[in-house]
Parts: sequence; structure tokens; C-alpha cells
Amino acid sequence: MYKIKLTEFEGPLDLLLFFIKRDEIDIYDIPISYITKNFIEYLQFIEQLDLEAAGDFILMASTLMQIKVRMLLPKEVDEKGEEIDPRAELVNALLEYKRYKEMADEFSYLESNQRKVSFRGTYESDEKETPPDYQTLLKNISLYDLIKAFKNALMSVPKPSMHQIRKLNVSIDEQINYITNLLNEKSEVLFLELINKFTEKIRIVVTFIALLELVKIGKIGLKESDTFNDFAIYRMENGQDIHISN
Amino acid sequence: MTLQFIEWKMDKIYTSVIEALIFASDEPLPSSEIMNAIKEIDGPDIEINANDIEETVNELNSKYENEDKSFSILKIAEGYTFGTKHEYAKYVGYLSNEKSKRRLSQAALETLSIVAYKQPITKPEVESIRGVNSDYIINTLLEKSLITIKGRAETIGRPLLYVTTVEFLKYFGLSSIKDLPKPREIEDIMKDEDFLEQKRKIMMNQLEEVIEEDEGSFQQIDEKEDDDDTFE
Amino acid sequence: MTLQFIEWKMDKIYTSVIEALIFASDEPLPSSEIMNAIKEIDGPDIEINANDIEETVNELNSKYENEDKSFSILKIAEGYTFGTKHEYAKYVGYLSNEKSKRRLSQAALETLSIVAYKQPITKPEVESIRGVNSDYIINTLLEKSLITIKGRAETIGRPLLYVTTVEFLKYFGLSSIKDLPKPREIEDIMKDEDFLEQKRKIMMNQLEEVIEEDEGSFQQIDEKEDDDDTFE
Repeated sequence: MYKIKLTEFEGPLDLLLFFIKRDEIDIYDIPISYITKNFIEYLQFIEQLDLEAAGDFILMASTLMQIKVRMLLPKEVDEKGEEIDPRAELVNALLEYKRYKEMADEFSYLESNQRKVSFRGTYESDEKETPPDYQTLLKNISLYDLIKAFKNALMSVPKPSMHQIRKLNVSIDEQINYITNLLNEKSEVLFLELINKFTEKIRIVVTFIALLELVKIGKIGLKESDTFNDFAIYRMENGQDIHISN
Repeated sequence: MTLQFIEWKMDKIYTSVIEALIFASDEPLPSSEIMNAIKEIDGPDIEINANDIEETVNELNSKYENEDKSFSILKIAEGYTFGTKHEYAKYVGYLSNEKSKRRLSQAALETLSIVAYKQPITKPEVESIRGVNSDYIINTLLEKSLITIKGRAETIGRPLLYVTTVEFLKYFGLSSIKDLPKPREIEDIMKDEDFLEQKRKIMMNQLEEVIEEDEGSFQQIDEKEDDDDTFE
Repeated sequence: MTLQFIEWKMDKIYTSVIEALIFASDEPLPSSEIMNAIKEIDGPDIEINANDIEETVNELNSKYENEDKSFSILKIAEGYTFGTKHEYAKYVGYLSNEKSKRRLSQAALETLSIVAYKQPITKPEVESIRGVNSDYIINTLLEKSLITIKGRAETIGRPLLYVTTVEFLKYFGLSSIKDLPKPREIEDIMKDEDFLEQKRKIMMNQLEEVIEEDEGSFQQIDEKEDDDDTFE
């Protein structure tokens, strides 16, 4: 003799499978009224207990009763004219569920095997040698990278304004001669064209002063150029426009 | 000839390194990480691939077998790890609390098997197969890290999708999800009248434990049921 | 002579047991514990003492030495424990270092979740939720491409706004940030486990009682088993 433990059933499908097994029922020919009777008997117990699961059992009970009714009615047929067994859907659900229930046993077997295995319990005594952090941080960085970085850093520092007195390697006289010679070859020179030749700021500044000097003594004239933001320099003789006089 | 000799030497050197790495890892160690560690320490041009590692592990295991070691390297959860052999479970169990950890309930195993085979799967899908509300079980499995959430289904309501975890593989001693035992085809189940009979061997295997633990599990009923006469 | 032979056999049997026990123990294992375990499983009259265990450990270690094992048993103040050997320290060290670098800390995960659910969010807002300075963690998350900067808030000081990245979505299997589990779903999943467990236990107890009371009606069901011809 044995007791049924109510909690053993994982749901209505499980309970139905239990009846099917216990009573050696052919799953493809389930005696619906008998099964329904058994099922409802069981349901009365869980309802008393107000189990959360009762809802699922009640739903199944109504499905069973519905199937029972359909079994009594004239047979329905599908599009192909074949008789529909009202139990078909339930049978499919039972088989699908059974399939996974079987796998649950398989997993249970794996579980009991794996429970016999223990993994290593402590790892504290393993000798570990980790490269100091700086080695990871400075990976692939050479001394060259270091000095390059230093140079970049200096460049980006905002430059304090310098008040250093520097010896000029260029004189105003030199630049006056330079401009005069240039204007002997060409009648006209653009200002930007003139100073573009120079790389040192100081030479540009000195050339500019020379230009102003030449204008003052009437040796050259300045005029607007066609190019935006520029002006042209041309030769003059004692404040007289050479072109005009020619 | 010389080259061969060098290659052979390499192998031997790395056998111990591989053993040490697996031994020192507190979780199953994938071959990719073994390769990374070796290349990182000894240079990226060291020739070593996953196959070499697998072979080395097999070699090590047959050595352990000959040497009567109480542990061996297991391939589980997408990696390698050392584990004790079954025959020492009794003794080890006395030491640790592991034995006292509860086994999974029938409902949990059932739900887990549905998730394992159908993943990614939504809760409504699980419930439609089990025929019962599965909130509690799914939460328990999440809590135990045996399943986890990964994205949402594109169906109406966009329910969350559940998948199994690496912890799941480790718990059942599976090396990857491809290693799951094959479920029977519906047709095979059809042919089989007394389906649970099929699993008797498995149950026998558990009998010992079940009796020890006296857990109210489904198996117990079956055993009682089938062995009626012997019990009473 | 016979006695000696038996004693020798004993030793051999327990060599592997001792190895397994030391291997699996959660902490350095004192000989007293080893003796307890063996006596508990195989009976209190098993003759084994601390000396036997020490000898066995020494034997095991010289075997490991001969077999070129990458590990050995160390005797430290509290007991015996396995450790990998010094010559593999670089490899083992690399592995553990990598692991610690990879794992997202709990604090980082917390911060990530705040950004995910509250995005776009400023650092001061994150900090007011977490209650701690979060500079370092936010930088880590930025570095790991899990969050990114997207514009500035219109509030005073115009602090930077943080959002999660595409990588973040990809990792969690989400197609958009709207796919994150909703508060209602979280509540469902995170139901108070203790409460549910408690409720379950109470119900189980009630159930057992009802079964006792209703033994008779169940008898009815059981009887059906014997007369299956009567149905239908």
C-alpha cells in the first residue's frame, strides 16, 4: 500500500500521466470519462487547500469536461474530411510534456553523478608571480616614446611672452637695398610675395620697417592689389610715379 | 631530426604548464586562455593550438589513471578543471557541506530541461509545456544562476527570453550545450508503454542517495510503487 | 607478517583518499580532520594516526616529484593544502591577474545599472543615488566601452551626460534600451524568496495533515488500480 503525496504532481499534465501509467491506459485512446472522474476527485483535495496550483488543475478539469462533451457529439471533420479526435490536442500536450519530464530524469542522473565530484577547495597556496603594474602600463613604450612625449608636452605649454633682447642678424639698410634691387628687376612686387621668402619673424619685421622708410623718402609707392588683403609695392623717383612720368 | 627533437621538448615543457594552469584556475579554464597565458609569457610566436591542449589533457589524464590519482581533468562548462573521482565522494562529502546542499526538485529539473532544449524560451512557452504557472520555479533557477535572462522575444508583449548558463553546464558536468543528452522523439515515446520503466537503471543509481536524504521526490514514489511487495 | 601485509594495504588504500581530501578541502586540512573523515566513513576502529598521514603526504610529494607534477602538498600551520610550484608562478600569476582585470566589480555593475535605467544621467546624479564618489568607476565603464558621453545637461555647470553604448546592448542581448526589464517584471522576478519558501513550507505541512485525515478517500483511488476493466 502506498500514499499519493499531493505535492508530487508538478501539474495537471503530470497527474494525467500518473493516471495513465497507473491504470495502464493507452495514451492514444484515453478513456475520458474515467480520467475526468479521477481528476476531479483529486482536484477536490487541492481546492480545499487553496493551493496556488489549483487554478491550473481547474483549467485542466474544464478542458477534460469539454473533451468529454465533444466525444458525445457527432464527430467533427477537418478540411480533408478526416475525423478529428477531440483528445488529439491533449495527447500532444501530454507527449510533449512527457518528453521533457523524461529529460528531467536524465538531468537528475547527471546531477547525482556530478554531486560525486568535488573541485579543488583552496587556491591560496598557488604561487603567483604577477608582473608589477608598471610593466603592464608601460608595455611597448621605449625611451624614444618618452622623449617624443616630452617634446609634445613642451610644445603645448602656452608660451610666456619673451622680452629678451636679441642681436639682429639683419639690418634696415640691408633690406632697403634688397627691396630696391628687387624693384629694379620687376616694376611691381606684392607685399606677401616679398615676405613669404623669409622664415624668421625678425627679418619680416625689419623688411617692413625698410618699406616704411622707403615710402617716407619717396623711393617706393604702395597701392591696393587685386588680391584681397594684400598690397603692391612699386618704384618711385623722388615721390614721383615712374609709370606716370614715363 | 633536430626540429623534431625540439618540438618534442616543447610539448613536454608545456604539459606541466598546462597542468599548472588548469590546477590553479578556480573555474573551468577554456583552451583559449591557456594559449593566451603561454603566449603572453613566452612570446606570441609559440606554436600552440586548442588541439595540442586537448591532446595534452588526454595524456595527463591517462597518466593520472596509471598513477592512481584521486582526481583527473574534466572537460566541463566550456573549459578544463580538476575534479575528484566518484569513489572518494563519501569521504569528501563528510568534509564539505556540498553533500548537504539540496538536490533540485522535480519541478526545477523539468523546467530546466525545457529551457535547456528550447532556449531561448519565454515563460509563457515554458508554462504551456508544463501546464502550470512557473513563476516560482523560474525565479529559483535564476537565483541559483542555472538560467538567466537574455533579451526579449519578438512576439506580442515582447516577453523576456531565458537561456541556461555556464553554471548550468558545471552543475550537470556537461562540456557544452551541444552535449545535452538527446531527448527521445515523440514516436519513440509512443512505442513505449511503460515509460518510466526505461529510467529504472537511473533510479537505481539514485536509490542510495534518495534513501539517505529522505527527500520527498517523485522517484521515491515510483520506487515504493514498484517494490511494493518488498517493502510491505 | 600477515598483519604487516594488511597494514601496508591499508596505507595504499588511504593514500588516494588522503589526496582527495586535501585536494577538495576548503581550507588547509589538519590531520585530525583527515582521521575523522576516514573513521566516520569506514568505522572508528580503522587504525590511522597523524604520523601515518604525514608519511603518506611525504610519499605523495616524492611521487609528484618523480612524475614531474606541477603541484605538491604544502604543510602550513593549519594543515595540508595543495599548491602549484614556483616555476609556474608567472603563468599562474598572469591568469589570475587577467581574471581580476576582466571581472566587473559589484560597484561597477551597480553604477552601470543606474546609468542604464536613468540615462542620460550626470555624474552628480549617479553619485547622489549611490551615495559615494563615482569618478573611478565611471572612468572604468567609459574605458570598457559600456557607457559613453552624450552631450551636456542644461543644469548649472552643464555637467556631462552619460548613456550606455551599443556594446552594452549587445552584451545583454537587447535590441534597444527600451528592452531592459521593466520595473514590474523585475518585481515579479525578484519576489521575496524567503517569503515564498515560508509559504510553501506551511502549505506542505497542511498537505501532510490533510493526507493523514483523508487516508480513506485516497484508498478509493488506489483501489481503482486493481479494477481497470470497470471504467468506461
